[in-house]
This record gives sequence, C-alpha cells and structure tokens, in this order.
Amino acid sequence: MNQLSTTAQQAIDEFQACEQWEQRARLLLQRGAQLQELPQTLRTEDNLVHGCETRVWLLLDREAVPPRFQAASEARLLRGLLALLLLRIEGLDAEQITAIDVTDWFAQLGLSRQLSPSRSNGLNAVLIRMRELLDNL
Amino acid sequence: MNQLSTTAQQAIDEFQACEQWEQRARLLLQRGAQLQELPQTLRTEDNLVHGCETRVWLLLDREAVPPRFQAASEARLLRGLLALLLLRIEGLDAEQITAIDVTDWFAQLGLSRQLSPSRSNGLNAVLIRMRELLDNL
Amino acid sequence: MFLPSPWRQFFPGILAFAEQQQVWLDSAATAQKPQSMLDALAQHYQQGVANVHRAQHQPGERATRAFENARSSIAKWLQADAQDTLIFTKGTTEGINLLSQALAHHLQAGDEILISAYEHHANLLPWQQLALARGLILKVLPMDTDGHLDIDQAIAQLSTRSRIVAISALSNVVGHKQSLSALLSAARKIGAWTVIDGAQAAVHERPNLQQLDCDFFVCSAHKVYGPDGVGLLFARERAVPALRHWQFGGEMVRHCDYQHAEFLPAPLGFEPGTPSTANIIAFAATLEWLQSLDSQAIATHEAALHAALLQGLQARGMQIIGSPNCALVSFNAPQVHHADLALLLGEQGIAVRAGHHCAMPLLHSLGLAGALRVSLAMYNNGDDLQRFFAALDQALEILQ
Amino acid sequence: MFLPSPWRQFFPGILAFAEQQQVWLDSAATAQKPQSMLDALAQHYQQGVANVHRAQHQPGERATRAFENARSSIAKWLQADAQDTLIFTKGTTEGINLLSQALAHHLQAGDEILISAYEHHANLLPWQQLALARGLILKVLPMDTDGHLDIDQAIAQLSTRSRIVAISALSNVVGHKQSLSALLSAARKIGAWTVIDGAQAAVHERPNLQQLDCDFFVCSAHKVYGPDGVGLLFARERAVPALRHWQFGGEMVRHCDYQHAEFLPAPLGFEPGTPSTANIIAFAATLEWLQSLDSQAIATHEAALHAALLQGLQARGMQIIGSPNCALVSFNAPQVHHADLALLLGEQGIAVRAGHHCAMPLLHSLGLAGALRVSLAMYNNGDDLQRFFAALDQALEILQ
Ligand SMILES: Cc1ncc(COP(=O)(O)O)c(C=O)c1O
Ligand SMILES: Cc1ncc(COP(=O)(O)O)c(C=O)c1O
Repeated sequence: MNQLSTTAQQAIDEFQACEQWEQRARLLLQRGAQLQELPQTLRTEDNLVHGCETRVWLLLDREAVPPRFQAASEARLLRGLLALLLLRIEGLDAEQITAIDVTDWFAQLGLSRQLSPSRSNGLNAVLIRMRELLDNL
Repeated sequence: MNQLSTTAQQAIDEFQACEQWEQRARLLLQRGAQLQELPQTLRTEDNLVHGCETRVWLLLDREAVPPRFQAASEARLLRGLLALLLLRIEGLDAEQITAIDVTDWFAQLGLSRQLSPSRSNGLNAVLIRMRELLDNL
Repeated sequence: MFLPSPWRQFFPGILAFAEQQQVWLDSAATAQKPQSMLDALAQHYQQGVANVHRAQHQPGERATRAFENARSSIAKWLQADAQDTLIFTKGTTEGINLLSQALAHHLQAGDEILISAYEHHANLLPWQQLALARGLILKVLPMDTDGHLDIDQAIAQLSTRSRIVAISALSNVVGHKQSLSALLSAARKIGAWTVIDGAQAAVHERPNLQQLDCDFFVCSAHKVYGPDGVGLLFARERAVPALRHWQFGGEMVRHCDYQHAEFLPAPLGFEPGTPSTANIIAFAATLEWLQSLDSQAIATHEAALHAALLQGLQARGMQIIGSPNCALVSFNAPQVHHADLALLLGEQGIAVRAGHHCAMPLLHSLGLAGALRVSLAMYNNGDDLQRFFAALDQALEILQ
Repeated sequence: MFLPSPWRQFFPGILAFAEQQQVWLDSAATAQKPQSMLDALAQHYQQGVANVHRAQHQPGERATRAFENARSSIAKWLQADAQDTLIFTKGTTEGINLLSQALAHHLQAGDEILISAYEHHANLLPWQQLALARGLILKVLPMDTDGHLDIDQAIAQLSTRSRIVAISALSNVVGHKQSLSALLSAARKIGAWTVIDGAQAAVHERPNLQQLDCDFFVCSAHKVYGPDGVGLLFARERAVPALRHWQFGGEMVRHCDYQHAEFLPAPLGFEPGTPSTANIIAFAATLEWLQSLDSQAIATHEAALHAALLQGLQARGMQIIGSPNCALVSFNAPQVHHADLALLLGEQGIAVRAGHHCAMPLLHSLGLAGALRVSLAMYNNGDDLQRFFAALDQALEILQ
C-alpha cells in the first residue's frame, strides 16, 4: 500500500463529507467534467474496453515515466469514476499501480457500489484492462 | 361399461379377499402361471411392446371373432397382470374393449399401483399397443 | 396515483424489496415469485425426491405422476391441443437453439430464415449462426414508424425459399403486442415453419395455441412468475416430425448398443438426462395459481399502470422508443446518457434496466447507444410509479 | 446392524419417507436434499430475485455477486485452479453434449473417441452420434473380470488418431472407483482430450481437480444433494480454448449486428440465456454445508454400509455384477427376473432401481436383461439395510 497523494486525500475528504447520494453524484459529475478530454482520433476500437455496456476508452502512454493512463467515457458519472481512478494512480509506477487496493479506494470514497460485479458499469473491466496494459509494458 | 364376466367377477372376489400384499403377489404369480405360453417363434421384434423395460410381447389374432389377444412376458408378476387384463377383455368385441375402464378394473383388484406411469412396468404401454392393434383391425 | 395491486401481497420478494426501499420495475428481465411457487418447490423437496419415468418404487411413481401432470397442466395453460407436444427446456434461449439445430437438416444453401428487426439476441443469434454455417439467408423484417413489425412488408418478403419465420409476439424493447396472424398464415401457405418467441408475451396474456397458428412456441418460466432454469417448447402435432434429435443421453433412448441407437419420439426423445423435476412441478403450480386469479382484472390493472407510465414519461418530454402498448416502455432523456440516468435511479432504489436489452442491432439501427426500460407486472402499483417518477425528476435535475 | 447416520436428521425427504415406511436406496439416481439446500433456495426467492451480470440496480448487483460467489465456491469445492473455468450446465448429460459439439470441429473422419464398456448412456450416446455423423471411430475399452476398466488394455488401445478419451470415474452399475491417472497421462501424452464423467463419483469423494489430470470434468447437482436442473462442466485452462461456442443468445455476446456476432470467452460465452440462478446459488450452499461436515466420518460410514450390503447379498447367494467397492451394488437373484424382485421390494416400501440403468450395452454384453441396484448415501443407516434384507428375503420366498 502506498501513501495517498495530497489530491487523493482531498478527494476522500470531499466525498466523505457528503451526507447524501445527491451530493456525491454532483461531486462525481464535477470530477468527470475535469477529466482530460480524449480526442476523437484516440477513441478507436482498439482502445475500447471490452466488457462494459457503456463505451469506455483506455490508453496507456508508453513513453511517459511513470506510466500515464488516459480514459474517456460517454457517460458523465462514469467519467467521474474514471477521474477518481486516475487520480489514485497518478505518479505511481507500474508495480505500485498493480499493488493498490482499488476496492479500498472506492470504499473510502463511499463509492463501493460502483465497483459492481455486473458488466453494465465498466469499472471492473477498466481495472482488468489497466492490468493488461501494464503487463504488456 | 360392460357387465363383468363370471370369471372376471371371481378374480375380483379373490383379489379383494387378500389382506396382505403377499397374498396378492402369490395370486398374481398363480394367474401368471396360467397364462397361455407364447411360442418362441412369436416372440419377435415386431410383437414386442415398446416402452417397457421388461420385455412384453403382444399379438392380436386377426382371424378370431371376437378379437383375441395373446401376451407374454419374461417377468412372472407382469405375466399375472397380463393374464388379468386378458381375462377382462375375453369375449368382448373391439369396440367394447376400447370402452372398458382398465384403471377401474385394476383398482377393483387392488392393483392400481401396477398401472404406474413409469416405463419400468409395461402395463400402460401394453394398453396403448392394444388400442393400436385394434385400430388397425 | 391510486393504483393498488391486490396481488402484491402474494409476492414475498416484492415485500422484501419494499422493506429495503427498492422498487422493482424490471420484471421483463425476470419476475418475482408468488408464495405458491415457493411452497410447491419446498413441498416437493421436503416430501422426498425421486427420478421420473424409470422406477418401480413408490417415490418414483409419485414423482413421475407429478411430473407428467405438470406437463399436462402446462399444456392446458397454453391451451394446446391434446395431440401437440410440450418439451421442457432450460428456457427460451435453449428452446430456440434446439429448434435451430433440430430443423437444420431441412435447410439448404440459399434457403431463407426470416426474423424481425426487434428480436432479442435469443431469437436472432441461433438463426444467424445457422445461416452463417450453412449459407442461408437471414432476412430481417423491417419495422414501421411506430416501431412495430410492418406486416405487409413482412408478407411481401416471403418467398419460395423461405423456410423459417421466427418472431417475438412482444418485443422486450418496444413493448408492443404484435398481431401476427396474417403473417403466420402467409408463412404457412408457402410451407415455412413458424416460431413464436413468447418470452415477453406469455406473462401478460395467457397463450392460446389453438388460436395462434404457429408451429412452435417458446417461453421461460422465470418471466412468468415461475422458477429459474425451466422453459418450454411447444410443438404442434404437424410440426413435431420435422424435429431431429439434438442431444443424447439417458431417458430418451428406445434401444442402443455401443455403435447404434434408436430414440424415443418427442417429448421424451428431446429431454435427455435427468429433468429439472422440482422446477417443472413448481412451474405448473405457479401457472395453476395464476389461473385461479381474475385474469381480466390483472390485464386491466397492468393496462392502467402502463398508461400512467407512458403518460408520465411523455409529460416529462422523454424520448420513447416506438409506440408501446403493453408491459413496458423504453426511453431516453434528451441529452442524457442512459447509464447516468440508470445509475442515479439505482442510487434511489429504482430497479429499471438500462443498456441494449440484448437487442444490440435494434438499438444500433435506431441510432441509440442504449435506453432505459421500465417494465411492469401484476404486483406493481401506483406507488411504484410515483416513486419512479420522483426519482426520475431528481436524477434529471442533477444531470441537467 | 447398528450403523446410525448422524446426518440423517438434516434430510427432510428421508424423514418424510420414513413416515411413509419408505426406504430410499436409490441415491445413485438422485439424492435427497439437506435442509440447508432448501433454506438457500427459499431465501433466495424470498428476498427478491434479479437477473445477473447486466443490471445497474442493487438487486441485480446482489444477484450477480451471489451468482459469481457461487461459481467461485463451487470451483473451490472442485479444488480447481484459479485459471480453470467452470461452466454451468443443466446436468452431466448437457455437459457431455456440450463437449461433443464444442470439440467437434477438431475431429476428422478416422479419428478415434475412446470410452469404457461401462459408460452411462450420457457418456456414450453423444460420442456415438458424433462418430456416426462424422465417420469417427468409437472404441470401447474393455473391462477385466472384476468389471473394472482394464487400464493396460485401455492404454494399449490409444493411437495417434485418438482425440478424446471419455470415462466415468465411478460406474453407476459396477460401483467401482477407477484409478484413472495412468490412462489420463497416457492420453495426454498423445494429445487426446480427456473427459471425466463424475456424475456418480462426485458425491462420494470430493473431486480434486488439481490431482485428477483431466481436461474436462462434468457432474450433476442433483446427485450431490443439490437442486434439480443444474450441473457443471469444469474445463482446465489449457483446454478452454479448444471449445467452440455451441449455443447462442443473450448474456454471451460481445458485440453483434444482424448478420454477424462476436462472443464472450468461457464461462459466459457458454452460458447463453438467463441462468438457473436460484439453483446455482442453492447448489453452492449445499456444497458449503457438505464441506462443513466431517468428510472422513462420512466416508467411513458409507464404507461400512457398503461392506454390510455386499456381505448380506453375498451371504444370500446373489449374483453380483463385478467387484464393487463404493456406493452401490448391482445384482440379480438366481433364476429370478429383476422386475419381479423389484416389484415385490417396491410393495414393501424399498426403493431400489431395477433395469438396465441407462447402460444397455453393458448389461447386454454381460448377458443380462437387467439387474437390481442398491445405492447408498450418507443418510442411509443400518436400519435401512436391515429392512432391505428382510424385504429381499420375503420377496425371494414368494418368488422361489
Ligand atoms: C455415470 C453417470 N453419468 C451420467 C449420468 C447422467 O446424469 P444426469 O441425468 O444428471 O444428466 C448419470 C446419472 O444417471 C450417471 O450415473
Ligand atoms: C423477447 C425475448 N426473447 C428471449 C429471451 C430470452 O429468455 P431466457 O433468457 O429466459 O432464455 C428474452 C429474455 O430476456 C426476451 O425478452
């Protein structure tokens, strides 16, 4: 387990302060809006994450050190979840990324339910794809 | 419904007098022993009744008036049941045979359970085959 | 919205959901079970089980009788003729796969299979894969502007090469009861086999297979308030001989040696292996219970719910798929991704379905990435709809 | 014969039979269910059902979690590797039919499939019919004088054309646990796929699929104290890619349009349609309960019952098929037709099986029209055997 970055800790504080789902939803939307746009040219079939009904694209910038992921989704709340995921792994190297406990991360944010085992929300599929991309580094 | 023949009525009296399954079983064995032997030459594939695990042969003598069935089985108790079935239809014409309530007949004998819906005991299959043979008369 | 359901009390699952503040509006996916189903299942297991069709012992005879009584009872529910055949399957999907395999030997390259544009994957993919394997032509019958099957166009598509016409009686996306009789008789006239996917329709109107002139009809127990893992394939007397044995094992053999075998005719010849006895018996019990209710009252109640649902969605400017007239409505909110809306409805305890509804090609042809679907059953009531609309308003407020 | 079963009390079916003076000695056909199974089933239905894998709502997530937990839990019971795959089926029969279809494209005319002489129809007919359709050779591996598979002979029969070796781990007629490891590794060496029919074996010894070096393993829940209508197909990691998709429908699609489709890999790609969720969850609960018991004590108890059964039959001069060492004994009384004996045992409330036991070719090759089979489970006790023997003596007295 690595230390949380300051921004990650801030996110936790922010989400934990929410008392209602509405506030959490609005925060998620805000986070999603801040996610860096992925240009249409990168929204390719190859970059599509299989296994989620909502389309999600995930790229690993292989040049960057430490590795840098980019992600996008058509759904705004999922975009928020992706932003939080990227926030958690920012600055970590491949090994560290593989080691982090994502379940715990979302639990701390009060978003455990979003790591659903079903395929509709692709967050689990995104995690699997991340590991694959890192394995092929 | 036709009147029961005297011999049929005797069978009912005999079986109804049984208080225990052993007595009924012994009576069945006796009845089976009295069933006319079917020569090996008639125990053909064609005369085999499909749908029972125990082999049963059934023939309709097309010349006889009224129609006359012959039956055989390797199992002795089933032979007894066949004998009782033939006893019930003895002397009846095709139409009368089709009209009789076989379930009721075996119920009166206290042998309802032997008309089982399963295929192991072929009595139900024998009935179906009888009707087929009569239909093709 | 005062639309109470007098039948709600019979569904423990619905009562449990209510305690958890969950509103079940996803019955088109799977329906909750009445207490009678649970009782039948428990009773069957508790009294001791036995295999059917084979045993000389009393438990075996009791099981066989119960099993075959269930078959007759379900056939009666279908209003089938005594000469027709009822084959038990795992569900609609297996029933259609069975047909696509058991009829395959009749088909030759260039022959046509016709389906509608709104078929569920279960009534698309088995035919599509058969077509790909055998060089057949899969014709997709178009919808009209209401999202209904265009019957005139459909009939015009029939040709002398048409061998199978396979259509849903009620689409799980559009929610529209199709009148199929003209198409069915046209198909029959040219000698094509007709297959009705009754997965969605069966629960909203008791099938009448003397009236519905198809060769085959399939549905799933779990969508008709019955247990999981059982379905049925009805085959009309005239069509049964067309079926070739498709799977092999115990219970379906007339005679065999190591190198050859002869099989029993349908239904047993198409039910290899130990059947799902307990579930089949519980399914029959479910349908018997269902028939003990006032079907007219249920239909009226469901229609009132459906009208209220449709009206509420229209009043809110939702984009509705087609012109649904039964059981369900699929829709999108303008400018809102269906997944966002579904997530916020989920947060509020509203169980509706979102996505492509196992009808990817349909959604794609409508230019949609997905849609939400609200589906109804006899246990739903006005409160359920009110809670749904409140949650919808709330979600839209957040998302807009 | 003092052999009490401490587990009898957990089986309501056995207790119900006892009240009706019925002795259940036909567990090889189907096993009675423990209360834990009934509870799991009832609880699942009562709390409200939902479809798995697809929904964004909480009931759907709960169902998905329970379903996939059941899969993991059953895989653990099988002692499978994390990389191996568990596919849910309707039962053993469907599992073997799946394999015979999903492997078919690898086979060419002249290739060989090997089975033993004692296979159940379920592990004979799918291969036989495939062989007939494709011009393959079905080799039947012989038994030795004890009615056991002759392993040396079996290995000698392997050739470079051998593609599939499919064998029961425990025959439902002979009741002998086969040691298969030598055959399995020889088959593997020449590149044949190995299939184990575990339908009878699984309930008497927990499978260990890390030790048993086969590619595929199948069994049925209903014979392992589980619910009706569920089975499993285990596929080892190395063998999974050999399987081609065999049935099509919802839940198994990656992407499709009207004319083409791409499918998910195993397991989901091999589980089209709505799964038998409730039954699968109840099956996992059954196995968890089973694992909470003292397996050594159960094995000892069953062995003691088996020894007493064998001894009693031998003492009465019964003609026993082979040298059974587990779970069941098949036999005939000299000069007595098995159907007569079965009928009189049935009259006395003894539930044993009589007939060909879905192994017609085996019985035929032994020159038998049929046989009786007494089979045991953990809930049987010395009393059951005593009642059986008393009834046997009585029946023989009448028949002799
Ligand atoms: C050895 C063996 N294989 C296969 C089967 C078939 O199992 P099921 O009928 O559950 O599919 C049985 C059950 O009778 C069996 O004993
Ligand atoms: C129209 C239609 N056909 C077929 C199916 C498949 O049914 P099952 O999954 O029970 O096999 C469904 C269910 O989703 C459906 O709605």
